[in-house]
Amino acid sequence: MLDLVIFYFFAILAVSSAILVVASRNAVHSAIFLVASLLSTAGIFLSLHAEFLFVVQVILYAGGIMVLFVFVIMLVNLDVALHQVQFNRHWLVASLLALVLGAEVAGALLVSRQGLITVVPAPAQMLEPNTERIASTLFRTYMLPFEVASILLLVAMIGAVVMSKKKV
Amino acid sequence: MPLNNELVQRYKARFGEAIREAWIDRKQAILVVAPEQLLEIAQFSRDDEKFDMLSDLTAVDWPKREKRFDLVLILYSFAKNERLRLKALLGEGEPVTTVEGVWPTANWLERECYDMFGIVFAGHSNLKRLLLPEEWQGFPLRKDYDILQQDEAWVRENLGIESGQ
Amino acid sequence: MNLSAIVAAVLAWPYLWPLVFVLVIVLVLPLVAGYIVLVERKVMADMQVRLGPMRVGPHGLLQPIADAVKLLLKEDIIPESADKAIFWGAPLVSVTAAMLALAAIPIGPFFQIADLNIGLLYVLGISALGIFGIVFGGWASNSHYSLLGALRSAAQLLSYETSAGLAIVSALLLAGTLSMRGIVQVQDDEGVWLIFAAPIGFFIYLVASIAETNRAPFDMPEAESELVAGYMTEYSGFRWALYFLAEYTNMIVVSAIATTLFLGGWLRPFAGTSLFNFLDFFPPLSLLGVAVYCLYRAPKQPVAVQKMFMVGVSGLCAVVALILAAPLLAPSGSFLAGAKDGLHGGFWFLLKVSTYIYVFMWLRFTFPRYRFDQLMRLGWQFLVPLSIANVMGVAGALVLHRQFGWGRVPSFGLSVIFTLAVAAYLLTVGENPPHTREGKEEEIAGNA
Amino acid sequence: MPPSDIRGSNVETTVLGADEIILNMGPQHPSTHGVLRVKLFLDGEKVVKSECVIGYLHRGVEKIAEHRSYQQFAPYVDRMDYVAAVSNGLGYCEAVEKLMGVEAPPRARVIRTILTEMQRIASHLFWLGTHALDIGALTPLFYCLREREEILKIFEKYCGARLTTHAFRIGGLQYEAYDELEKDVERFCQGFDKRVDEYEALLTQNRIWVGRTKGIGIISAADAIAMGVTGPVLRASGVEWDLRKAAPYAAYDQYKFKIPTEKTGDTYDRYLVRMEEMRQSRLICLQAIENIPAGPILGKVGKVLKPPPGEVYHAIEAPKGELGYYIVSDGTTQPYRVRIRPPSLINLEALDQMIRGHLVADVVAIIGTLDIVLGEVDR
Repeated sequence: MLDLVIFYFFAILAVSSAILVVASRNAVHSAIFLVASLLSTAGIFLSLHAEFLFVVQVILYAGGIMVLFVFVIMLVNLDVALHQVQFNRHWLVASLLALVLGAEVAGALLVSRQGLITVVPAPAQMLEPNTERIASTLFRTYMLPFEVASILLLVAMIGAVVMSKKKV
Repeated sequence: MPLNNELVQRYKARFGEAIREAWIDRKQAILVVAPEQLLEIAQFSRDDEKFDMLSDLTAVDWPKREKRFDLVLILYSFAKNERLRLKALLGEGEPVTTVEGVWPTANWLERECYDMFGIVFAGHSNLKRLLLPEEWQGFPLRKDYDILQQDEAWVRENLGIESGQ
Repeated sequence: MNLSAIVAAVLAWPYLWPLVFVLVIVLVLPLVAGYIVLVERKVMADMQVRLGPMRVGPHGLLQPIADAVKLLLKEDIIPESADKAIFWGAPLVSVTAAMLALAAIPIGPFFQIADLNIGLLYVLGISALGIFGIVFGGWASNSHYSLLGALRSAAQLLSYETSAGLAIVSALLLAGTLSMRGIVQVQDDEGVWLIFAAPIGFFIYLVASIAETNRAPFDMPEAESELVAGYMTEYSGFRWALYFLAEYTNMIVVSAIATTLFLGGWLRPFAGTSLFNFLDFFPPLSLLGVAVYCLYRAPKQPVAVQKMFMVGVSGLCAVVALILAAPLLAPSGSFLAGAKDGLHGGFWFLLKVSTYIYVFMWLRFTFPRYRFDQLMRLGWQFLVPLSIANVMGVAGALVLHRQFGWGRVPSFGLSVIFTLAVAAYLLTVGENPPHTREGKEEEIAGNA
Repeated sequence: MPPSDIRGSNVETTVLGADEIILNMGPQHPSTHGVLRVKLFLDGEKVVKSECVIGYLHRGVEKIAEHRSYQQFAPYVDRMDYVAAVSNGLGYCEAVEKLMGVEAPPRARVIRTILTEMQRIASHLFWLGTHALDIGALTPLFYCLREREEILKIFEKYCGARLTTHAFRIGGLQYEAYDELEKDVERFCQGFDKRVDEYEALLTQNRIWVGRTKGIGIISAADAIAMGVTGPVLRASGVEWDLRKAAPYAAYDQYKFKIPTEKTGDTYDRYLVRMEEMRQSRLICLQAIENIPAGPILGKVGKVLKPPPGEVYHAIEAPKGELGYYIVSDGTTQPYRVRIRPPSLINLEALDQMIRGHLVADVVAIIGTLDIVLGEVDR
């Protein structure tokens, strides 16, 4: 019961702030709603006993990436957006597409009602020390792809630094 | 007490008539020079006579004289540990060439002179008032400027009071 | 249902103690922050041959309360052109983030709101959210000073979080757990505080934590000779006080992290050695000392109210001393004797945290302020490489100790020497020459 | 919020193509040491050029002089460099003495020397405290003021005033030294050596202090001379020139002391020079109190001063640099013209050259290191 309440609380918060991200005119307000959305998602992770994911979500997305976002937004003059028409003439097409997508999701839910619940929740004791599990999965089972991915990220980072530098 | 030592000799040899007078007052040497040649004399003083520092540049107002201003340059030589005072007599509104190029410090000192006496320095890079507001009328250190006198119009306009006194 | 059953049910309720602790922290923390300010002013005054606050209460002991009342009664000015909602909420974000971080910190073996198995990461993540309070507050003020201060502050926080995180990693390698309680437990079992295994990690964390809390010599965001008061410029009254509270709570949080990770948390010095058991008498005796001193000073106070106040303080100290002494005097095996760890753990923990905060203050009154570019250079070009080297050194020491069976002293000594060598290299070779004027000649020529 | 104003130092401004920003520092600003206004033309956080706007404290001292008698004007000079009033008074009194052709008796000259050197220490202490405070070190200010207080107490005992002392009279001294003057000065000097060591322990080797001051605001010896810069600022650039040695006045020719110099002429060197100057001043005081000659304290000057017509320029080494008085007499009881050469004004003129290419944070440090007093700049 409590779990359900918590879930719906976070879910409604996440979805509504996600909508507000798109809908608000002020870029800084959008950023704030994005943070709220990310944090509510983190809350959902926590209610699923995925502590590590929760912390990663908070540290990386909310604490790291969003701060950089906010930095950029504050440094660049975005007042222009305040005076623009928010919904342009494509809104009809867009809403049609959204309707189609919604219908698809609803259909899938209805049709495969059984199939969706095949994922059995893991027993509570399995969930306890999941940080160690993630570590051992990453560093034992998938060591090579993990390292390759990190090297890729490093390359991208150095590339970004080099490109943003005026003179090399 | 007139002065005619080697230093004055050298100046006279170089500039002749432009060195109008030389005397010594309380053991301090004073040369009166022609204002039109002031720049050359300043250059010579710095380069050949090693008066490499301009201690001060100021003026004295003698309103009863034909040429009312004394422009006074107080020079100092580090090499010789000596001071020399150059004087140039200027009439009202008579411009004098700036010595800013010789001693950069003259920039502000000449501005102050302009500010207080209204002496115009030709060729000065930024001849604005230094201490008083730029719009101020009148030159306070002239003798005919009363000690209680102020630019009442400026005071009224900028300070919002009837009078500064 | 009778009374005892209700009591039993309440006592059995799992959220009881956490709720009590939450209440204690939320209620006591503002007071504590206020008194830290007082202590800071007193310490500053002492170092600067002055007296500090002396007017309100004996030796200014009631100053924080007067300050709080003043701040509460002050007008809450919101600038005309500010973004009102964000301006309102931003200080709350800062305070909430700082206070939430306290939830996972064990103040003694029993006094902990929640022992998360990812406790440390939680503390780091939540306290990092405090940046938003600063950035949004600075932006919402709609003032250049505030915005610049906020951006500087955020840039500084992000930069130093890197090295602080890496310093923490070195401690985590040694502890092998993310649970705050577990980390202290490891130090208890091993019989040595982690500061001795990774001293340089502790040093890096010390520097980084000062920078993270925006305190001198890294108090760039509020360098009053340049930016007035940084992101707080437009704030007044209670909202300003909230930022202040957040700042001091953050100080407590970083001190608590450092204490837990490196200084053995709630452990007594030489906790495992029975030879040093006499140290158990230190907590009650020291407080008794304070009580006696207050009593001795009481007659010298000029006003009767102050005399009574002094006696009250003395009595309070004596009562706490008695509580701390009770477990030692009670027969072993009794309930009271069992409470020893909890009571004394709290004492030792708070003592260590206070010492750490004292070091903060000491540094603040000793050093001049860094320039912003120097601060960034120190962070990225010295501390980050050094902390990476430190992690490598500690990892190497662990390999030597665990795989090759070296003793503790040689393996960790080697790692310290390695890290020190890296530090020396960074200081001598890697450091840029001091800020020089580039292109000075052309500029002057161009402007002449 | 215009984006051009809000860039950190690490952002390449030219890439963003922003224009020059003009930042107004002062006249109400905690680190301009008075009502100085500096217009900074910035490229990012870097200063491209600057312009000083001064005169907010102009009181027309030179004009007042023409309407007062020689003695009446003496207290006015105390109000120029109010941090070093004794030095101002000494310069003025000696200039008038030179104009009249009288000399102060030996006893007066020695006591003048002692008080002026104490004043130099006090002025440098005040400079050190505020300069350190500008750079963010809170504590030295209080230590410095503690010692300065001792000096001010000596002044107070001597002449009744602490700040604007008006300690000397034309022709000598107004007051006989009080009985314990030597003892007080000696007590101060004995302890002061260790105190300077203390300040140095706080700052000289401090990495942050060195980082904030070394290489900041360099002015070369040639530039300094061309700009007419004098005093500790000039000596820090490597010119060993001190009017106390170059043209001894008061009783300085009787005492041994060194002229501290440094080489690069940056903020750090100016700091070192002033610290050493305090030590040297202490030595001068110690030498002077050993043998204060007996005798009169006032030379042969009448009640009404009427210097013969003529003019004189007399300069002394004030704590800030060459403090000169150019006095023209027309033979009456009032000076015809008094021109004061204020060291602060002319040192301040070099500010523009010193801050070009530096960051805004350094401007604060450089203004502090020039040791200007706006009362003297504006007169």
